[in-house]
Amino acid sequence: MPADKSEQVQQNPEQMKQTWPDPLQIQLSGSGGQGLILAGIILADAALSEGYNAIQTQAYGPEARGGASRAEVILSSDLIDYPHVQRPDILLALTQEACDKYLPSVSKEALVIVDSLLVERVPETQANVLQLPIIQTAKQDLGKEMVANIVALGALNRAAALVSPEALEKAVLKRVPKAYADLNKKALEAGEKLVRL
Amino acid sequence: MPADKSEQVQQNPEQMKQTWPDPLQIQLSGSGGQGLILAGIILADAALSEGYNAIQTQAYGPEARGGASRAEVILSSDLIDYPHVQRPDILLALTQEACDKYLPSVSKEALVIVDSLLVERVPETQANVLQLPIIQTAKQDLGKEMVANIVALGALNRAAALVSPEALEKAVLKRVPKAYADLNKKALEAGEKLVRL
Amino acid sequence: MRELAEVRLMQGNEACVQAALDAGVRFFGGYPITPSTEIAEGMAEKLPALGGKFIQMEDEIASIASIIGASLAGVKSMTATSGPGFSLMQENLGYACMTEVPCVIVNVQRGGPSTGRPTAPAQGDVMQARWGTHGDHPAIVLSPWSAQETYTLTVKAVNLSERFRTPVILLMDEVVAHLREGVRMPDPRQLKLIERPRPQGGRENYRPFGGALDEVPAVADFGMGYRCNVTGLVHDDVGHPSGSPQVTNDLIRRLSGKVEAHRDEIIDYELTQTGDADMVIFAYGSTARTSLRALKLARAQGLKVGMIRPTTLWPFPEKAIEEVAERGIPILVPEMNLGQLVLEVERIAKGRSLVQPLSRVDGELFNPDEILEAVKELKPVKSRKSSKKEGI
Amino acid sequence: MRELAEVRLMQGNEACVQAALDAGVRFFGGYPITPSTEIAEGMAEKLPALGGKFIQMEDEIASIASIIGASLAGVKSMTATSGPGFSLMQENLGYACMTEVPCVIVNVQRGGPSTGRPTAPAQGDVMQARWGTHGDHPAIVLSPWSAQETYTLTVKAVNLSERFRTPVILLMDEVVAHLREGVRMPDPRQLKLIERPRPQGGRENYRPFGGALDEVPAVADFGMGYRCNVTGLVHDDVGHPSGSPQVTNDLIRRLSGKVEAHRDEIIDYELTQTGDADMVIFAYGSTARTSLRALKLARAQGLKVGMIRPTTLWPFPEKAIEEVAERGIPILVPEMNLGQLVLEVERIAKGRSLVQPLSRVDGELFNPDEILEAVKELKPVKSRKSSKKEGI
Amino acid sequence: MIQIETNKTPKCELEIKKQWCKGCNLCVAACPRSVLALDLLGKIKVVEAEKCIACGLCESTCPDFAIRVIKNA
Amino acid sequence: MIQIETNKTPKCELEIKKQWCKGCNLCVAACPRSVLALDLLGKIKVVEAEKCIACGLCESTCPDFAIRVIKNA
Amino acid sequence: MSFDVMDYFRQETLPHIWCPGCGNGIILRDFAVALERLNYPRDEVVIVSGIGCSSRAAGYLNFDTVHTTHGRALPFATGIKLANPNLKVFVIMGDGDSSAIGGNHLIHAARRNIDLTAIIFNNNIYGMTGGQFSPLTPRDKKATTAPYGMIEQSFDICRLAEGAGATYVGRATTYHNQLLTQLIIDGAQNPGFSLIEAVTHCPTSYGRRNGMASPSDMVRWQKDNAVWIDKVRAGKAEVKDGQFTIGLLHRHEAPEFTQAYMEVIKRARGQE
Amino acid sequence: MSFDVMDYFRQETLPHIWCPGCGNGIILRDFAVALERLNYPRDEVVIVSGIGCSSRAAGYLNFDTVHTTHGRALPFATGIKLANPNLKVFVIMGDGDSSAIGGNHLIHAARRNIDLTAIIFNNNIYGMTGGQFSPLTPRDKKATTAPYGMIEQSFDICRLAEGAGATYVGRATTYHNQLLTQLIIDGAQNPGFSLIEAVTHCPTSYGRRNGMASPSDMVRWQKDNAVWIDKVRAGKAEVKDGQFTIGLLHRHEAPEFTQAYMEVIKRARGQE
Ligand SMILES: Cc1ncc(C[n+]2csc(CCOP(=O)(O)OP(=O)(O)O)c2C)c(N)n1
Ligand SMILES: Cc1ncc(C[n+]2csc(CCOP(=O)(O)OP(=O)(O)O)c2C)c(N)n1
Ligand code: SF4
Ligand code: SF4
Ligand code: SF4
Ligand code: SF4
Ligand code: SF4
Ligand code: SF4
Ligand SMILES: [Mg+2]
Ligand SMILES: [Mg+2]
Repeated sequence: MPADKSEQVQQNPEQMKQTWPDPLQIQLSGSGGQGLILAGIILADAALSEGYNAIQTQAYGPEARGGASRAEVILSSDLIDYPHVQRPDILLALTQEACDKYLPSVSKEALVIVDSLLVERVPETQANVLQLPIIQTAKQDLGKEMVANIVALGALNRAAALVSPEALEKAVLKRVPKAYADLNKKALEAGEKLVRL
Repeated sequence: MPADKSEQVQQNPEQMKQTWPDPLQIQLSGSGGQGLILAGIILADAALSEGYNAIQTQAYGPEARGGASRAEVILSSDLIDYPHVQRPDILLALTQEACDKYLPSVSKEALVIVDSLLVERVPETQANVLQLPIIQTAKQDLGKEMVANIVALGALNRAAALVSPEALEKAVLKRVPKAYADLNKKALEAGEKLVRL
Repeated sequence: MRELAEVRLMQGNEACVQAALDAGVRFFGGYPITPSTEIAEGMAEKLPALGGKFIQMEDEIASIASIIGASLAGVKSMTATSGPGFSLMQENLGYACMTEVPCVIVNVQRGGPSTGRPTAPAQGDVMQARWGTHGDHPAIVLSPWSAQETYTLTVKAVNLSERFRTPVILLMDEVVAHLREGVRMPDPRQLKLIERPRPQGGRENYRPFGGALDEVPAVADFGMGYRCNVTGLVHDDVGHPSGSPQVTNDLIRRLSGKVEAHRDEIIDYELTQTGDADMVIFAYGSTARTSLRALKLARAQGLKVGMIRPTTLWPFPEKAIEEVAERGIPILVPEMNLGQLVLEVERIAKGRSLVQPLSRVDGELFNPDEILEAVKELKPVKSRKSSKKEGI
Repeated sequence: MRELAEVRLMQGNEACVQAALDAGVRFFGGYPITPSTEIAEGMAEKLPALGGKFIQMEDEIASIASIIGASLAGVKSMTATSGPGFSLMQENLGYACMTEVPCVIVNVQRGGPSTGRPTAPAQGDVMQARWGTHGDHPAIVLSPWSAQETYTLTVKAVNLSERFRTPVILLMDEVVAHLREGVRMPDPRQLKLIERPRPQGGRENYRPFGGALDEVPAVADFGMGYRCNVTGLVHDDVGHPSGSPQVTNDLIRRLSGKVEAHRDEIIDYELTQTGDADMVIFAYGSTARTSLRALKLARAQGLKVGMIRPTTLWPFPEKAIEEVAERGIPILVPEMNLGQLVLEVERIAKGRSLVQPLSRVDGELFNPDEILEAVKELKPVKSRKSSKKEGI
Repeated sequence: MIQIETNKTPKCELEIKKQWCKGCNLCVAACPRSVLALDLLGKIKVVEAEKCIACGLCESTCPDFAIRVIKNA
Repeated sequence: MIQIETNKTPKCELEIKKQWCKGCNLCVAACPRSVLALDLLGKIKVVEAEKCIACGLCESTCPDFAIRVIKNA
Repeated sequence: MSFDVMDYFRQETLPHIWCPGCGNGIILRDFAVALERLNYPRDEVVIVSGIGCSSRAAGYLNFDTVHTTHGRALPFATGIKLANPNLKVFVIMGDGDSSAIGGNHLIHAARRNIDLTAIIFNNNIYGMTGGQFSPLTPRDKKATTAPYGMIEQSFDICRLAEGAGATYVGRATTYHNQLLTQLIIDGAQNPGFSLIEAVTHCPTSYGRRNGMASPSDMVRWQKDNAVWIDKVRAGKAEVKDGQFTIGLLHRHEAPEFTQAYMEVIKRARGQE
Repeated sequence: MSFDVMDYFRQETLPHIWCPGCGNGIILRDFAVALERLNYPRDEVVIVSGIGCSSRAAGYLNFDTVHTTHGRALPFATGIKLANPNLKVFVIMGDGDSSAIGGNHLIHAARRNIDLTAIIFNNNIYGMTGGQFSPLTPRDKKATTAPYGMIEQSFDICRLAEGAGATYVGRATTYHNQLLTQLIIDGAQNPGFSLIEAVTHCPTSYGRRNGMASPSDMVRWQKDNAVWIDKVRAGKAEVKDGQFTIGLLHRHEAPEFTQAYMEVIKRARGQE
């Protein structure tokens, strides 16, 4: 019985954005409880729905319990072999600790988004850094710090032009409780608005 | 740390009786409860004390629980390699079943001792068969069927001239409860007397 | 009803659950352990709606016992665990081999030995999966490299267990278990599913443990009226305990023989650019993903590197090695262990080609560069002959 | 006080008991199982008079746990079991490897898999003894062929476990365990006994899990005041759990490294007439007894047969094979299993000489004639070179 | 084939399978009327059939299914 | 090194190890006098030291050993 | 004509492997009588056993039978019963099997109150392996692994099962075999976990070493030391040191596990 | 100045790995306080644990400590204690650790009445693996492996231990921590097997899923549902559905195992 060799999904291999390397390496970092894993899953899901291959990984175990949290997403128009991010092309950092830890490893042309409240000092870098009031927007404009992850996603997707806003919204709604659908839609929009291209 | 290679004991390798093949294969057979394993152990022990190498084996397990019982003893002046009896040079059979089962496999010049009460028919054989009233002696002369094994040992040792009567007696006394020492001594003697050479 | 050929973002563990359900598994008995727990959790959630049964047992010994029991009652059954639990299952795993009870055991490997590093990837249980229980026994062990393949191989594991009436081990690693990626879900109605051979005739001729040395005898479910005896003791063709040397010999040889005789049905591996290769990487599980990257990097540098990626670890894919060894091509065997399957590669290569182990035991994935470096250092043993067969 | 160099008629199991006591074992935790039970029974009878402790635990898992605990308290400890129990012990066996706790596990093999044939001889647990627990781990496995050697190797097992701070497995077979033969008992005062390395300095510099990759660090007994932490998780040199890749790598490599680096201290084998041999039998345990008979028969017929008899099965005595394989001499490997250690012989022979397995799995000993026949059918692979070294 | 020996008593038939009897003596001890005894080879035999009251104790106490008490209709 | 912050109250010193505080709020809920509160980053802080009665509940309820109540001699 | 117990056996497997005078055969017969009276469709009866002399009982019975691993009969039985709740599942275990290596499975099966009927052949010893003590060997008795006498407390397995949640618990002996038959019948009919302790005698590995030379001595000991629980409850008898009670010891009602699982299925299907 | 609990910890291992608000830290402190009051020579104290969040406690304590395998802490401890009866051996286990995979060892340690002091951190859930139900999860509660609610009966681990032979059994909570400290002290001084159940709270894997949003909610639940056994016995309180008793629940005298073994040694040496 030969195993089915059809590997990862390649629905639309031409669609990869020309501006980004392929595979595209994305790292979402911050602290536990900020919902970064979920953000990673949503992003991967949205990309999948647009015909990319996508892979999402994260740290597990006691290490994952303490302060730091990290989700990785890789997008590609081709089969994704090595599953880890080696050199992020896009980095989201929602805490100072995360920023300090991961910024040094980003690629030269990387897009880096940091929270303007929690990341007070951005280390010297050649990358393209956006400082956005993500937490504040979540807390003050939306009244729930909980949705900072979705705000961040909205901003990130707008800035990096990864997937269509519709696909992202669909992916968000698939993964959040129905009762919070509206809140999350708003969070996504608020995030998009933070980025003025 | 090299393992100690000194293998089985070879205290007196010249002493093997000339009349018997070396290694000498002995099979004690009958039914469970007749104490044949103990007889085998005693014989091996006695031989050991006289400088032979000796090995005793038996059947284990559920098979060993039912009717049949079998003990094997091999004596040699040399190292005993293969531990099982292939072709008995000496066979003791205390039941008809045992006699039927094992007689066909004895060597041509074998000495075969059967109980004259329980073994009614001795199959055709080239071997040298002694029919002795072992059970009867134990029961009637000694009052304990239990000591039939020791009676048999006495007879067998006398007939085959394996070890000195003293060595055998010492070995018997080492393995039977003190309270029965006298009874067993008598049994040994009674067994010896059964054999008129 | 799910859409045909739907694509879902899934963890390897989730893919395993869905595949098991699609393959007809309707009983899961398990005990939580990282990094396999999501499989139990998925089963607890999804089985009941299908009329299936989930039970969390008091430990792993009871878990495997429960699935063997359920399988005796005719239900396709599975458990999932990781190293410590897999070690505990060894006695009853041997029982399932001996009594020819189909079932699937998933072992999501983590860093060992002992409690080790519960959330770190490793491939340290490969030899245990072959030899962990006492006595001679058959072993079928499959190992996926992606979520998609976890789906495929889970279905295959269920099928092979039914086909050969023997436990099948799905040996995953933590990376494959936990990453999320797109899985194309086949239409379950089009999946080729296998059912264990069941008896046709009457009770009189029923020989649930009989047959030639390569045969898989038919077996009745408990309750079907065949009144079968099942025992882990050596038993004759109807299942009664036996101390006969002949019966013993025939049984022990048939248990392994029924699998060995059908190696070709079981063994599968993928060849990548081995046709023109000067050196070959032999890798499985998530290590093969890194190796594929290394292969691409090497090819980009003009190095003719190929890859053999077995999805069946046991029975060992000897032919795949034979072909390469015959050509004298050096083989790099990267493993997240101190060198386990490489021993078998060496055995088959018989000195005809260099076999180079590469070990990583620090709880991290290999990275592509270190495999690339290792490939570059390979030296062929003899002059190579060119291949007749062509890889991908 | 017993007589010097006294000779006693003893079962292998009895010799094991006496040797363990002579080697300083003062704790035995066990659970009865055929054909090892006499060891537990002997210990129950004899330990108390020596101030030692015997405990019958609720199962084999608890048995091995109890001896690891006792060893942590500084007492030389042992358990004994057979296949089913040995399978159950696998998890905690790995724990003892990981935590570097000296202890001896006796496995008297019986017919497997599963309950199998409890009183039939077999050699089916040889690979399990190497690979039975999950994750990479060291293994020292000794296998005697006689009651006398059971004595010697039991002492050696206790010594090696102390020397290397690792569990040592004494792998017996039912024949050796149950036969009775003469055992020459050495003067216990003249036995060379080894004690585990214990720390000399103060608590500050105490590194019970530290050292170079080939090093056996010193360990304090519980109660000595060193306040040690012991864990089956990956841990740093003082015993604290660690998720560091470096710490992980160093620990896992050192656990195996400390044994591998001292192979020569551990490995032992006996050569019989290999010097002029045209063919060689590689055999261990009671199979080697039959093989020796076959060798004698062959020599009597003018056939130049030699024998390699390893008493250390793991680490595998590679050199013994190397030497023969180099000369292209065919090797017959009779085993009471479907062919286990022969795989390792094949691996080392690297195709330089024919390696011929011979299996017996019917619960009976080989008989000398069948080995003789098999020897006669061996065909050398290449022209042989003559040997420089001389066997017995 | 297993041989069955039938012993008529006033109230029943005692069916005995000697081959299965292991001579444990339990039935002998259990029988309230001393109907049973062991023979020289240690197998069960009926010695005083006429005393039997068909109480069935021998049957229910025999661990080897060697006795069956079939009461007269 | 772990930093210890000492807060004097009328009846005791409250020693606080902010680095160990995980912001669980248990001490805040346990304190009968509302002496304690969480700061913006979710770490414990002393807000009304003068109210403290040195009952020790905060110390014994803190799962992270982040508070120690040293009563005045 | 009395019914023939042979109907229930696989006659080709007889005579059984047990020693002369071993009580296991008596329990086996009583069990067969209970099955006759229960009158279940024969193809719906499954008998599961562990490992030990007692556990060989399963193989002699002409039903779907499974002789599992030492101590593990209950989890196997749990899988069978949960997979197909129609089956009537009986579990045969020895005292060592059920209370030493299998103790955990016993308390968990009792806790789940799964509808299994467990029959413990309690001969106070490990028979199969030749006479080592079990957790049910009384204090001070001799065993091959207790040559100086048993120093551990022993379990009262009935009380243990009750404490763990079993809904039907009874005890009888090979002497009181009508009671035994009745308890098996009632236990089988209890919808939940039932445990019946059958006190039996092992002349080979226990009796001889503990002053009871013959099987009849051992049966007499049972007769003399078993005290009917009804009498104790009525204040008409007391349990002296070394004695034990027989009869229906405990019964209560509680949700049965496989039935409770049916509720889970309904909930999962949104039918509740 | 109050004594510094830090004296008892390996400070280099802190902060511990437990989640914010996890009750384990509270028990750990109470245990340290008990040790301070017991005032044993520190080098004679050994702490043994199994596997789980709770079992990580051993590693933080500055004694000879051993973090064993899941469920097996008691047999390891048994070996340590029997090998060297001078040592004071404490055993830390989770509810799953001690009652699921380790249930057998628990009842056997209790049966032997070996002088160990077991402290069960009962958070009613498998914390370490993320919230699967344990045998101590109450009926109808939610867990990741009981998404439709727990359908099995749960153990009362104190009653189980008592039934198996434990000579000292008590229960307290992380709210009632002075009681907890006292029970540990008394349990340690009991010459035999002592079990102390410490009811604790796991906000991460249990509370959130079962309607208790914060650690303080959980502590409040303990306060509201723990009923002092003394009051119950005095008829001054009753235990409502879902409530549980705290205090010293059971105590009796019986021979201790390692002491009994000393008698075996004497007998073997012919000194008796
Ligand atoms: C895992 C395992 N351990 C040990 C054994 C050996 N063994 C077989 S039966 C038995 C004990 C039997 O005692 P019990 O359960 O009381 O049954 P009995 O023979 O007395 O009826 C043991 C220890 C085994 N088969 N498997
Ligand atoms: C043999 C084995 N099975 C399973 C596991 C996984 N495991 C680790 S901790 C744990 C349960 C922990 O629950 P509990 O004992 O209640 O402790 P808690 O974490 O709640 O304190 C499990 C199942 C393991 N480590 N080993
Ligand atoms: S039926 Fe009763 S009286 Fe008749 S033989 Fe049997 S026991 Fe004796
Ligand atoms: S009870 Fe049965 S086996 Fe025993 S003596 Fe009577 S007939 Fe024979
Ligand atoms: S000691 Fe008491 S009053 Fe003071 S802060 Fe702590 S809890 Fe509040
Ligand atoms: S109880 Fe401790 S950890 Fe929790 S908030 Fe207060 S100080 Fe911080
Ligand atoms: S050993 Fe005991 S229990 Fe086993 S068959 Fe013999 S008498 Fe019966
Ligand atoms: S999971 Fe629960 S028990 Fe474990 S540390 Fe977190 S709160 Fe505590
Ligand atoms: Mg028993
Ligand atoms: Mg818990």
